[in-house]
Amino acid sequence: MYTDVIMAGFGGQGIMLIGDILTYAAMHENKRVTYMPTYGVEMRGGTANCTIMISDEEIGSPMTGHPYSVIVMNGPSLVKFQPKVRPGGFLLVNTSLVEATAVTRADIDTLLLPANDIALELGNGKIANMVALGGYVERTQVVSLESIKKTLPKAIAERYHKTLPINIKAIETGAQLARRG
Amino acid sequence: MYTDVIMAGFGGQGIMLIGDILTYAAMHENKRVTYMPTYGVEMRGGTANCTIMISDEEIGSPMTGHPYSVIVMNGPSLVKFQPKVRPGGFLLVNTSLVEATAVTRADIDTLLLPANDIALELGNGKIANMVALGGYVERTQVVSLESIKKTLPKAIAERYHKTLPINIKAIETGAQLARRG
Amino acid sequence: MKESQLVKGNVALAEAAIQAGCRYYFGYPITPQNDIPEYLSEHLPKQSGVFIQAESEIASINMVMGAAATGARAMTSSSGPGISLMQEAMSYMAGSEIPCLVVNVMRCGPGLGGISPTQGDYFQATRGGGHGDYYNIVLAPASVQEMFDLTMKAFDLADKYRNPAMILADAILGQMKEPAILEPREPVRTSAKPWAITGAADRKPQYLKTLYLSDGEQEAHNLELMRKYDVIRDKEVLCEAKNLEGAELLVVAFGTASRIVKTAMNMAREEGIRIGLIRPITLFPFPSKAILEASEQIPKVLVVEMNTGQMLIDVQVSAHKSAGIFFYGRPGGGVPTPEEVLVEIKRSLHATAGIQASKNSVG
Amino acid sequence: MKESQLVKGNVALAEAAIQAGCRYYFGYPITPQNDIPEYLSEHLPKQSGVFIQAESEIASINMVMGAAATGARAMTSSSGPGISLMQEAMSYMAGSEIPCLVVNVMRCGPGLGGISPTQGDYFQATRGGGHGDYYNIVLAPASVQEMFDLTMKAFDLADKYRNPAMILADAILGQMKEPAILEPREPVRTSAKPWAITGAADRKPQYLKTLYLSDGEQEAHNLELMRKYDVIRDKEVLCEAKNLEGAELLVVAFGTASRIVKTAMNMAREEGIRIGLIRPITLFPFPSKAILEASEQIPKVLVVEMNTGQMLIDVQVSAHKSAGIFFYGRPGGGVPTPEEVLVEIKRSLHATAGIQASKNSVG
Amino acid sequence: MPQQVFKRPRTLSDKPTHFCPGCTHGTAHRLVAEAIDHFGVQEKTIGVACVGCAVFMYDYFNVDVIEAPHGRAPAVATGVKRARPDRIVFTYQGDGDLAAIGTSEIIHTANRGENITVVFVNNTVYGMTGGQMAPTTMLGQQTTTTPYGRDFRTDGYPIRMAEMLATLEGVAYSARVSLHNAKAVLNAKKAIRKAFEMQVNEMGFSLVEVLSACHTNWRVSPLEGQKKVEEEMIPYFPLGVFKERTGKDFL
Amino acid sequence: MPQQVFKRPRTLSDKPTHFCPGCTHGTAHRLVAEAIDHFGVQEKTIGVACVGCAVFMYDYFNVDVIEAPHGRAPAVATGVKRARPDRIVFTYQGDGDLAAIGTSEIIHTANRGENITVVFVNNTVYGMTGGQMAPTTMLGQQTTTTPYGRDFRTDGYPIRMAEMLATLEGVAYSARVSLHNAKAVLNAKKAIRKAFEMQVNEMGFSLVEVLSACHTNWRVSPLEGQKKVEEEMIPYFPLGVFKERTGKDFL
Amino acid sequence: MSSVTSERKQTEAYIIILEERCKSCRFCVETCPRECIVIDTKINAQGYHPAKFEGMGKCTGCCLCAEVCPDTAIEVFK
Amino acid sequence: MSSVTSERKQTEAYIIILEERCKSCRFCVETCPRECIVIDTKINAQGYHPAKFEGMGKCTGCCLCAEVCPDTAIEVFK
Ligand SMILES: Cc1ncc(C[n+]2csc(CCOP(=O)(O)OP(=O)(O)O)c2C)c(N)n1
Ligand SMILES: Cc1ncc(C[n+]2csc(CCOP(=O)(O)OP(=O)(O)O)c2C)c(N)n1
Ligand code: SF4
Ligand code: SF4
Ligand code: SF4
Ligand code: SF4
Ligand code: SF4
Ligand code: SF4
Ligand SMILES: [Mg+2]
Ligand SMILES: [Mg+2]
Repeated sequence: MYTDVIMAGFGGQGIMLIGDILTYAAMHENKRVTYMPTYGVEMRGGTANCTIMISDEEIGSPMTGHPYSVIVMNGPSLVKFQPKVRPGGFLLVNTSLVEATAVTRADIDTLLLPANDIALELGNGKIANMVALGGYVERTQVVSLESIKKTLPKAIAERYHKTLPINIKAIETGAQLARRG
Repeated sequence: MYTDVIMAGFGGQGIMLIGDILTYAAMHENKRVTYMPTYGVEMRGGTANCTIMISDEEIGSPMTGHPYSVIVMNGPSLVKFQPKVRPGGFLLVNTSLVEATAVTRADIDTLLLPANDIALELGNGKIANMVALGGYVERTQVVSLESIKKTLPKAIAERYHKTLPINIKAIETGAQLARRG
Repeated sequence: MKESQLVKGNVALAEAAIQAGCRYYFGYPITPQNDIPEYLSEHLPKQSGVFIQAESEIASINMVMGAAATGARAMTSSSGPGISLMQEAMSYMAGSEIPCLVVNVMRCGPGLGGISPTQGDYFQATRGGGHGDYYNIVLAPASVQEMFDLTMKAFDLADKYRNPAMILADAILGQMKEPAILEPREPVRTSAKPWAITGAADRKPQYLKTLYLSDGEQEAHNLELMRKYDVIRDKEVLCEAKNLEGAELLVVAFGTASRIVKTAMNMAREEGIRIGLIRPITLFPFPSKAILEASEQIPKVLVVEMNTGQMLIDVQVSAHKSAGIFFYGRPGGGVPTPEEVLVEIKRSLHATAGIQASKNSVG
Repeated sequence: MKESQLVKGNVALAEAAIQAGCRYYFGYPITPQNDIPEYLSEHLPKQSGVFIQAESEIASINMVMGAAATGARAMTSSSGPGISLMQEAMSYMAGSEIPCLVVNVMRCGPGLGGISPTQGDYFQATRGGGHGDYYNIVLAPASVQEMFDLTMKAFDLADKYRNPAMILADAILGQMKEPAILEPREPVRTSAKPWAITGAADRKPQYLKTLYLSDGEQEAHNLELMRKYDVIRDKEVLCEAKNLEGAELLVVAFGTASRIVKTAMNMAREEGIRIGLIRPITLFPFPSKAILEASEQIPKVLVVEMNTGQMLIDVQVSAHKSAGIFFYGRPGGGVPTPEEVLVEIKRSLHATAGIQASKNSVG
Repeated sequence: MPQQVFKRPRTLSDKPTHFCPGCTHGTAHRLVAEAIDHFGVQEKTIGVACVGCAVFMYDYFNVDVIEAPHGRAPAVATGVKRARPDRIVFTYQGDGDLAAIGTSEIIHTANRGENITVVFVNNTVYGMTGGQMAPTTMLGQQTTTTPYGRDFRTDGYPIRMAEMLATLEGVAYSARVSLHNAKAVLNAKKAIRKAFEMQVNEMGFSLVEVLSACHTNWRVSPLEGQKKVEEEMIPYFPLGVFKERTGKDFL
Repeated sequence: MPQQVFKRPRTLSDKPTHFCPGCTHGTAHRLVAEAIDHFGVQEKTIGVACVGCAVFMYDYFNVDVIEAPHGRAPAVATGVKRARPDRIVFTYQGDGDLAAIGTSEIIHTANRGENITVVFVNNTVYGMTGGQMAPTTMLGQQTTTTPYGRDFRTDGYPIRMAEMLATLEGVAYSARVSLHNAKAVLNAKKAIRKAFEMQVNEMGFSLVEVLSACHTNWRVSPLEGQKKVEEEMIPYFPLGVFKERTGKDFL
Repeated sequence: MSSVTSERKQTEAYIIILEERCKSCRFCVETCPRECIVIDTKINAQGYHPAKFEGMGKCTGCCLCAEVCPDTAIEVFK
Repeated sequence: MSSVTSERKQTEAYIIILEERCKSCRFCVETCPRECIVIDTKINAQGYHPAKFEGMGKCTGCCLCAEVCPDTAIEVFK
């Protein structure tokens, strides 16, 4: 078993956090993992993204030009990453910030989620990332939702643990919509 | 034709100057020449020396560990250079500042000149170097005394040209003593 | 044994320094290694250690020199431009035989360059870098675990040989998170340092210096250093050899490039192509012997680097005369993909033996 | 034609700079090259030029960068420790393609070292020196006349390729006096510099920079630089070849070492031994082809350097596979004597072909 | 018909900046561009970019620009100005750039009285690299490398560069301004203009230290950042003119 | 029976120095050794040698010594002192070393208030390398790189380091003394002792600038050199104490 | 240009906010003495809620908003 | 140690000049208030004419000569 995913959006959208959560969940399922974030000036003003690889065997390159999956949280990220998804791969797009019409690849599985709107509905605009994570995990089944929930406290700093319930809620909502979508 | 000479003494004894003079004289006689002085911190407090090579052909290395001739103007220089003179070579020692008994090489030609004393006799303690130069040129015949005198004005800065006569006098005296010696 | 943790390469390295007994860090911020000073500024004070953010890289490395001269383990970390600024002092430390650790999480050059992963500082790291005849001990990790392990090793080697050691990493290794066990593999060696400058109580005053002005002194010193480097070459080579048996092609790659090669090797295996890998872990000393021996058996060698061909020359000099040597490199933050490497593997296999070193750089 | 003058190497170099149209000198004192700033501080003002003694080598090279960025010919000079401090900025200049001249009158290292003649900075000079993938154009004079001639040449090459050029000399070449003709061999080329930063009148604003952050930009830039270096390698190699015809042994040596070799060659000739010499005049680009061709004919190659073996590796990679390669070097200001070189010549001739590279260093 | 009374200065390009929202680097850029416009010297101005958040100067100023290595802008500017004394040369540097790694270059450039203008943006941190301590970080201030707050015993004291440089003979003008509100901006505008005027009149080295918020790294909102500048920075870094040469009395 | 009332301090080795005749580096060395003797700290003193005529410090002081790269002695001393705060650490630097290439290091070391002592010998030239201009060269002074005399328009102004450093918070003691006659030497002795006392009492950074002749490079006799110090240097570089911390008021 | 008077009379002055440049720092909002500026609910392409001019008739053209705008997103007309 | 009095009485004080250390700078000669020191005509091994004490009975042991000697070539006894 091997898969990878690139998650991308504005700095501040919590991209790195959902990357971390996925990585912990995969570790929990005894997979080998690598997690590669963007860093440095790239983060300022521009987009932030991270690449996660999950495998049963030793992982070679921790970066890829042809990801199996991509989560796109804003417009610039769609421009950058839509063309890179492997044929047959998976693309999740946050249509709250991205024009759905810009999603043009027909050779891949796509999931359009208005993540910010959903988040706002759930009462916290900042958890759009969790909505997306839920959608991704549900659709790809790369790890179980159970593992995600179990390892969530590891990835989220302790002082924010009071937000765990709302985060779980968002993940579940994302997953639910993915099942429907 | 090829020869070389190392001239050595205290900084301030005018070693570099007589090296320059010899080099100019050799150039005047259409020889190839190189002139290599000591430099930098080596000059401070310690001894100063220079190496001159004179040849009819292209000169390779401008330094030598086995000089044909050495002019020694002070004690430390004798210690350093006496052992290096090539067998059959020539060693000129300023016995005004060096114990004559320290001159021990028997396999070379030696000339002992109390250069400072002679210079004082000539009325200028600073021209001991010229006395030594005269002795060296006379004994080795590497260039003619004529060439030395002719090129002297080139090597000595113009503002000192009034000292030319006394310098020439010192060179001649050295040469004379070398003839006798 | 400690549990395996998900940790950033830079953090694993910083934690290794603490566990290796390093209590003195002096550094100046630069991407992509800022996690190192940030981690240490938080954790060193808890260990009664000293963290100083110096006013520059030059000050940093000279503070390292001062602290290390007292016998303490000391380090700095930086990237390209900052490492260039440290060359004078690193030359001094090699000359006065003061051990230390310098970490270079490489960024692109020349100049300010980008911060993408790259390996363009191989020459600088392995050729001394500063002026004069000397070498750094250079270790090239290829995983977060090795960021930890080799950092501990680097302190040991530095002390053992009284020589600067360098970790040569890149942004992937620094920024990537992987599970790693942050615990020493072997107990930390702490050696007596009678040469240290600690104040002349109960012994004669002593000094550490690099100025040699009397006849032959400097040369004697240089030759002594050379003898030391020869011992290091003899005793301290580390490399990973993989699938050499029966391979048609030998790939040589270090650090991040070697990981990409591994992915490409798997892809090749699936196509029935047998590839061997030598991954130099020490870049100085270079695993010349391993490469010579492997290339006696394997007729073709492909060097893969994230630069325009720097380790290449060491492979050329090391490999058996009969081996055909090929090169694939991408400089300036261009990370070769496993697919590209596979193409080069095939190209090398099909090329006639005549080509000695073809620089194929895909833009 | 001007008369031949007895002149110090450093002075010949400084005078060449003036004659090459260089009007901007920025430098910091260091032995054994102080005659250069001293001469220029006296003579540049007479030419309406600018001489600034900077507060450091770092300031010097950055001032050079600024002046050269306006299209003017500019230079600095230094030695070992100072040159090490310039590596960051030299990397920037290579990256932003700003031509300049940097003179390194080498001193011993590592560290402060001695000031005797030595060649320990070959690696630093020829491998870029600073961080990242780049090269300096490196010229190695071997006489006072060449201190003059190659300095003029260096300015031309720097401008032609928009790249830093370096004169790599040593204390003998800098301090020695020899007769020399201080007159250009060819007319000084002055090229238009449309890239120069002069103020944006009558054109769009432009810039010189080295920071490349968007995808692939830095890599493309690096590859472009590499193509430039390939052109330089192709077109600008200079070397002196002597007595290759029928030689039993090929000696490769540059700068001062080559002069000592010449004396040894004469001594050998007197003993009936036929020695050929290749003296690289450009160290980058290296005369690989000349060495390959010569070593196809001459079965043995002896490399003589005043270091512990740095150019050696370039000869090893260049020479024909069948050639046996030997090395003789003295580091740290130990100047090999012609007699010693002769001994090594004989030793190489008698050695079995099996030895690839024996480092013989006589203390 | 209403006329446009405030517009982008010619010298400022219309490329959107990469600065964080509310980062007053943007304001400082504009004021510099206005000064250049004011003296009508755009076509003969050469900018020297530092390494820091302002490194992309070449994207934002419609003048020729050369990028200097971190901290070395004053030395690069010296080279430029010596080669082209008829040009207007300025550097734009951060506090890490000017007061840490570039200490030596700024002091000696000032001391030589180089006829250049330095715009020095003091935001108490290394903005570009993620908010590490700068020489101007306030005592007690938490940064990514002073997690327990800056402690003078380990980290030294915040340096007042404008004052220190004012003590050097070569300096014609040294002032500190701020950008925390409209009035401050208007004062800053005057000071920056004055600094360029000094250069235009060949009076020697001029410097304006501009207090600026880096709220991203201070981890506050842009407005809170402005408040911190006013309430915390200004008391330690007083605004004012520390030196102003009036005649060519330096000759 | 007469008793010996003046003798070589224990901390000064009896190796003859390489200094030129009449070079007051020798005197400064002795005064430092006397101060170390005075506080009885020879066995725990670590010297940091600079590059300059004083580079051979390890030959002359009976203490442990580490050689620093040119200009970097304060940084090296910082490393030493941080690792061994119980040791007495001093640097001994020339004006090229401290005020030119080492500007950044001295300023930031002073600013951090490192508890070390700096002996700074200002002889207005680069002695070791043959008399080139230093940052402290007097206006009009001829050196091997200012053959027409130092001109502030090209070369800047002589920098007064003791005064500039005194402006930094971290500095506990900053003074300028001279060695041009016996009285000056006795004053210098006091200042150097005071500087070490500051360190012994953990008061922070202390510096003594020592005016010194380099008659070799000034091309005058030793006695003329002393006169020049008195008549030309002191008027520009006034003697005195520019900062003296009295209590531990820095805490 | 007429000088700004303190009297609150109807003016013709107005500003134009270059929406795509705006990063929503609120400086203009806080600065405007006539409270002519608010933050919009919409999001621009950069992902920010841009400032919006709502001061027709109130605005004096004093330019203070423009002076404090770090992104030169405001043009003032009078 | 008795304190130095200004009265010119015979004293027992004297100095020893370590001849081989002396570099003939003349500082002691110029400094001695009692003119006890002269420069010798002989040359030492370093090549200098060393200073010579000629002040027996004059010397007060004031140490000024020693204080100014850059080469620590003077020992004072009193
Ligand atoms: C030699 C070198 N060291 C370090 C860096 C990394 N670096 C880039 S910008 C910067 C500091 C930026 O801070 P500042 O100068 O205050 O500017 P700001 O971003 O705060 O405006 C540093 C340390 C570098 N590029 N080069
Ligand atoms: C990096 C570097 N640059 C230059 C030098 C050459 N150098 C040696 S000593 C010195 C200056 C000496 O002057 P100063 O510090 O005033 O000491 P002094 O000899 O006058 O006592 C210089 C420039 C060096 N050793 N290292
Ligand atoms: S990091 Fe700070 S200085 Fe840099 S752009 Fe953002 S707010 Fe401005
Ligand atoms: S050169 Fe000057 S500083 Fe150096 S020892 Fe001689 S007189 Fe003293
Ligand atoms: S110009 Fe003045 S009144 Fe008009 S919106 Fe701007 S700040 Fe308000
Ligand atoms: S000041 Fe400018 S960037 Fe800030 S909210 Fe107003 S218009 Fe937008
Ligand atoms: S001790 Fe005083 S009186 Fe005696 S010789 Fe010395 S200076 Fe003269
Ligand atoms: S002061 Fe010292 S060195 Fe100078 S002459 Fe007197 S004894 Fe000699
Ligand atoms: Mg800043
Ligand atoms: Mg000095």
